[in-house]
Amino acid sequence: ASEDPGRESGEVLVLAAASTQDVLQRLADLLRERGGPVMTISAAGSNALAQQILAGAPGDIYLSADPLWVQEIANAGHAAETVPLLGNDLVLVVPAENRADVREPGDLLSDRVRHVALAGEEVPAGRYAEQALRALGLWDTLSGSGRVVRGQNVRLTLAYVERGEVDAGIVYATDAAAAPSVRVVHTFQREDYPPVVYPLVLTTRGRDNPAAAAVFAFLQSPEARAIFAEHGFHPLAAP
Amino acid sequence: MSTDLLSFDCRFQYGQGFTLESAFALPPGISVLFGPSGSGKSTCLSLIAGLLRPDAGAIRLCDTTLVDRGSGLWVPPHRRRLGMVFQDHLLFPHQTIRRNLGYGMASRDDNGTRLAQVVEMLDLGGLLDRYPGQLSGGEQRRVALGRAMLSEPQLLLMDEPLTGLDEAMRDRILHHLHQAHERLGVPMLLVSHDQVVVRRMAGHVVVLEEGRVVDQGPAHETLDRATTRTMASHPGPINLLRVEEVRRSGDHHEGVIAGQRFHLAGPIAPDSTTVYVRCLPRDVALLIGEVSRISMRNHLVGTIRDLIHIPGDHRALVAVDVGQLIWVEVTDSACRELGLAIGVRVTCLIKALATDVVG
Amino acid sequence: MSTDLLSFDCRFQYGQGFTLESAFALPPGISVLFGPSGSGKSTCLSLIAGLLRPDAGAIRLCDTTLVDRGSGLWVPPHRRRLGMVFQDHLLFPHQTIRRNLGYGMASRDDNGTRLAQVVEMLDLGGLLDRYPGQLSGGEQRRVALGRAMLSEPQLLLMDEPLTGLDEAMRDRILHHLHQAHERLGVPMLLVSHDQVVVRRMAGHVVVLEEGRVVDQGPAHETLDRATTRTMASHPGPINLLRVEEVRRSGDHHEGVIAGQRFHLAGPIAPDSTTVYVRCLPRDVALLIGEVSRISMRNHLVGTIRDLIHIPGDHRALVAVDVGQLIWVEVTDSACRELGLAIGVRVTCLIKALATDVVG
Amino acid sequence: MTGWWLTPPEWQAIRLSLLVAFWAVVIFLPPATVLGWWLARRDFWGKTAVDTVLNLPLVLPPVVTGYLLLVMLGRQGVIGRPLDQWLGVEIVFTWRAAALASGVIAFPLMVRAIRVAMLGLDTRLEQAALTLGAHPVRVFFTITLPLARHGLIAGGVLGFARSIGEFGATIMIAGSIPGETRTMPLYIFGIMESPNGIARAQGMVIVSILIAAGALIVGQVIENRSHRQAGGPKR
Amino acid sequence: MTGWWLTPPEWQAIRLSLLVAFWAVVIFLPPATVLGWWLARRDFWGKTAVDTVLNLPLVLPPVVTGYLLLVMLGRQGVIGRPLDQWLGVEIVFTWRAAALASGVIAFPLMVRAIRVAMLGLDTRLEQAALTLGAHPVRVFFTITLPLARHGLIAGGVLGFARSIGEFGATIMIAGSIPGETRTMPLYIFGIMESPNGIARAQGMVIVSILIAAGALIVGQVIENRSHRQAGGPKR
Ligand SMILES: Nc1ncnc2c1ncn2[C@@H]1O[C@H](COP(=O)(O)OP(=O)(O)OP(=O)(O)O)[C@@H](O)[C@H]1O
Ligand SMILES: Nc1ncnc2c1ncn2[C@@H]1O[C@H](COP(=O)(O)OP(=O)(O)OP(=O)(O)O)[C@@H](O)[C@H]1O
Ligand SMILES: [Mg+2]
Ligand SMILES: [Mg+2]
Repeated sequence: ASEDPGRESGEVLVLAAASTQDVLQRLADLLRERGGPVMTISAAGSNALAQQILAGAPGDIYLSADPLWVQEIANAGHAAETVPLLGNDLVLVVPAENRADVREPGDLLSDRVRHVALAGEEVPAGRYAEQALRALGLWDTLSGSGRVVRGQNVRLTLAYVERGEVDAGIVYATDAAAAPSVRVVHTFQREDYPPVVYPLVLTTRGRDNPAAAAVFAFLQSPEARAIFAEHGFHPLAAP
Repeated sequence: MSTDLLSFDCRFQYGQGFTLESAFALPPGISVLFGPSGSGKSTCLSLIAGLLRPDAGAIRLCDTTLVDRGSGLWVPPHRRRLGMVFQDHLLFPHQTIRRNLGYGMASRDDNGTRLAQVVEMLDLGGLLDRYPGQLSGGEQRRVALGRAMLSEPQLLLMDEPLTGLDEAMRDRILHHLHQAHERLGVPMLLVSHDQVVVRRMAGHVVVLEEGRVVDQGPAHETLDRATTRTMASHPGPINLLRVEEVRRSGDHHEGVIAGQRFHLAGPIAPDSTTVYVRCLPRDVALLIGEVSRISMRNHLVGTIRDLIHIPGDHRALVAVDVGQLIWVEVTDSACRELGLAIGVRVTCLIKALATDVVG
Repeated sequence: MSTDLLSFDCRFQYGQGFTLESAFALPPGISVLFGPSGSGKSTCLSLIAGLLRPDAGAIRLCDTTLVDRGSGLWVPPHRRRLGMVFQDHLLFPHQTIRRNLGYGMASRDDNGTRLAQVVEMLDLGGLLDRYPGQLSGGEQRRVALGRAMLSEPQLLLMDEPLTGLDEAMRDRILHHLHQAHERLGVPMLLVSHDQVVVRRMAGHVVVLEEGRVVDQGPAHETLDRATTRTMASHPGPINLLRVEEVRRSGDHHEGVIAGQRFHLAGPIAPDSTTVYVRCLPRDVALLIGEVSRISMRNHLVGTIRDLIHIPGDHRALVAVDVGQLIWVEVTDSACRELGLAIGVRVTCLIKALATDVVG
Repeated sequence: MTGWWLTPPEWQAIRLSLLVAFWAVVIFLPPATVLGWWLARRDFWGKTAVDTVLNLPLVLPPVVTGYLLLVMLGRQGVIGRPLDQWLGVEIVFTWRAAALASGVIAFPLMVRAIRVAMLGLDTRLEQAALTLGAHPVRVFFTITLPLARHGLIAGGVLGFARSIGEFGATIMIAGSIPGETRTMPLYIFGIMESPNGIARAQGMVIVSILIAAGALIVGQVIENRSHRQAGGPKR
Repeated sequence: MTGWWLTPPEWQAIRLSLLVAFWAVVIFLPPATVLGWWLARRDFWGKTAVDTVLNLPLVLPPVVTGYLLLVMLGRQGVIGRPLDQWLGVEIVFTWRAAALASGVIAFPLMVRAIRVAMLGLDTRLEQAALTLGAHPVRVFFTITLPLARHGLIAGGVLGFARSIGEFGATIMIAGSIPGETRTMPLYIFGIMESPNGIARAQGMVIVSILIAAGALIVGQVIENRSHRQAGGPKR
């Protein structure tokens, strides 16, 4: 074990939003097979990762699920370079058996529905879901009905749906795809909520690590984008 | 069998160690377990109280079988209605003395008078609102005694209830225990090393040694035999005489023992007026009648207070009261020939050289 | 002042409760703290050992000041080099007896011989590898004593070191303590309620009552005065006589006390051959010489063993040995006129009606 | 410190946390006491198994514990389904679920504290009580428990504090519903997801600290009161 | 149960968890012992303040504790900056940080267990040792500690178990770096994010349980051995 795993030569520490862990691991394996730099992935919530960067923790690359946190570290001078890398869709999911018979967002107000799960108010998925429902004119009634349950993050929200504890939930398409036991019944219109953006950041510490620059570039390469797309993300156009 | 208060016949072993294997029966009244330290007295009480389970045997109290390993019968300790005074008190440290005393008291039949009586008897008046940690050793012992008495037991088991108390208090409590026994008829079984207590209290004595009953019977005879036994197995008593008014007289010192002249040998600190002299019982001879001319210089006249034949040993130990008590060892035949008996006046002859000045 | 072994002059109060306010000085040698239960003896020892801090005053051992509230001086307990035997032993429950005994032993100057000596003396041979929880009460006390002795103290403080031990063991330990004192010159301060122990051991006695020193001085005189004091303040001794060979004789019963006839009054269980009779000292009269015709039926002849003048009370208590000891209360003037003194032969006259058959 | 004047949702979270922690202790301390006593006193076959199961909430990440609770108590769960179908009682997503989660997580701590106290206890005092004719149940309540009071107090304080801080299992089984299950940790965790969250959480963190101090003071006061009884240097 | 044959990353996580928990206990148990003793014995002004600070990791959600540690130990932090500048040591994101986080989180539990044991102890035994000429330090090690052994054992077991399960503070200050800081709870958290995660986590959950059982057995064995000394019905 080294003092500073991120800066060992040829090693790149990628701080990744938990939901991107699997796809990044696949890319890391690919890179290693080619004899490229070794990507070490430390996955956690976007906020925890940002706090770590703010505290000066080693970390060359930050793939965040929350642009607000990216703004925050940029303001603090920790971001050397930022690109919006990925996008995602919000979907309405229901448990496999769908006993409340939810087919579209409007059904969320039906009497059959006891609980609806959303991600937390402060995480992007929660914020956006709220805005999407507002755009559909459902939010005020729904939130007044007391049937909204906030899972902390998307994964937890999804777990409620998977277990059938709630009758429906709103999550990212990528997460829904990773949970075989839930059914996607509706994909929200992208116009109804701000675009979901996963920014990719090269930190100031990463700037001094030549291998990090290579990884930073690799993650934006068409090859990487194709793999991201396979996992359900929308690769965003390079600026 | 049915007239016995308690019949005890048990075997019990601590792990691989000490084994108690004893059988005895107690008549109603006050009985004492007597025996040297470590002979199994407390173990007996624990077995009777149900705090230990015998490996074999049975214990019966009046008509109730408390435990019988043969039939598997077992009365748990809280149903035995036995009051126990533990050797180390075991007062409840978190309760006031008042609550300690009242713990075993069936509340229905009491409006404070029994508590008040016991408090009065044991002189615990000012202590009721204190905690056990704030009492002296003797006070704790008295509380333990009171607590057991107040639980209205069918049999009171007391492990050295009076040690550590001053004589006045001891006498007073003895008196009250006697009274309690007479008035309420509470039978008692107590452990004591104190012959005064035993002789005063007990009707029946059971003598334990190394886990076995070596003797039992009415108190006085049994205790006399017990003393004998101890002396037979033990180096025996050593006389320690107090000599007062010591002064120089020619080439030696002399002093006074209970009014009688006593010659001393050996060096003596110049300013001592009182010294102690040690001599062995076998170095003392006895004489009846007038003192003849004899080389033994010290003649102390006294009355025989006690006479103990040591069985199988053809010896006897004679206690002569010359103002102080002197133990003398004589042969059985000498004893017969001189007609020694309790109350006979004799003269003790002690060679000054056989004595040992202590200080 | 400088020839004293220990000088003690302290005030100490438990919270708002008991106050000890005592001053005494001990000469080298063996001293005893004597006094009724709760009089502050253990408290004194705790103050000397440094387990309590006096509110005021000072304690000096030889030339060392252990504590002086005036100057603020304080020697912590572990530097006082005092061995203490606690009233409740306080053996370390997690250590074997061997380790308990060795705890205070400075390891450098020992290759096991001192330990072996103490083990031999206290008869702890088979117990060394056990834990304190596996010992009897008396065994625990002996270990506590041994542990303190092995710590090579400058002064050995012992809180009732010999209670709960049988007489043989007690005598043996007394003997050894004496020896230890002589050989090694270890001074000792012990608490005991046992007059036998005190009279045999002590050179100096300090008598405490309710936290105050009421008397101190050489052992025998002090103890005699102490007994007197107790008797003055106390209901006094109660005679309990053992009457043997009881049989019916006309309208009353009679029996024998130490060879002398004794008449009994009151109902007696038909099958008793031995009974106890209680009478108060003031109900007994004394006679010198021949018994004249008198209505008192019981005449017991004996020798005066002890005579205690109760100060300020014009009374005296006389102990007459008639085979058993009888306490008799007489006026001082009667005492003078009859010429009563220790050793005088007298006859005790007891009214049968004044007696009380116990059982 | 922007959030010194607490907002209504914050007050709600505080009230809820206190409620949840209170019930977690009240419900779980009694069984913890019995179990602590049992584990301290009895040696039985399978003791380690019992001990292991009871300590699982300590070894497993709280989210896993929460997940297991969800599996058992959820609408589809072995316990939750009959409750839901026969009694119409729903536990998941209620404050009761939060209390349950907190209690389960704190349970091993309570048991341990009590067990330690029971182990330090002189069982001969209980024997003495038995010889005075007290039924074993009375002995337990009048002798054993008071003598193990340090453990009970510690168990209560630990359990309460742990409940006040419990996050992982609670969010799993109770969700984060404002006013119903959003306790202080959930509230804090929630706003810490946003970049200005730390500043906004400060008020709540301070309240947490004050509550902890309050609980500790209460524990200390009870302890001191009972400690005074021990008296001076004697036992 | 797909993951019965554990994969190398899983073995890595197990090894790391054991390492982290071991060091958390080894480093934090001694100060916890001293503090537990101090809090049990001394009454001093500000005792409640000390007690509160020490119990913060219990009341605060672990993420907050982790955040506070991160702020202190990061390169910009009051402790992290001098460490980095003068010694060139960086703690954040190393297994040492994980051990530290686990230790801090488990610390109040250890202190409490020891404190309870110390409160149940008869201080007169220590006085007896003093009169035998033993220096207070020797008394502490030969009398106080052995008599409070139940508390020490419980503190060790609790601390170890809590460390094995620690997630929130660890991920905050140590990240989740495979082979370096990805302990079992972090690993479980990681795979729960991915498809079929719950099922794949089962192997690790079972290992956690086995480790807990192991720790409890070790504690029990030590306890039994020391308990045998108490002997029969006497003290
Ligand atoms: N911790 C305490 N708090 C309050 N009072 C106490 C405390 N310890 C002892 N006392 C009181 O102080 C007095 C003296 O106690 P101490 O133990 O010195 O007596 P003692 O002479 O040794 O008696 P004993 O022969 O019964 O052991 C007693 O009346 C006792 O009740
Ligand atoms: N728990 C135990 N384990 C092993 N041996 C024990 C245990 N308790 C007592 N013993 C041993 O059993 C014997 C009898 O003990 P017991 O306590 O009955 O003696 P005792 O007659 O009451 O003595 P004492 O007068 O000293 O109190 C002793 O030799 C003691 O060492
Ligand atoms: Mg005994
Ligand atoms: Mg005392």
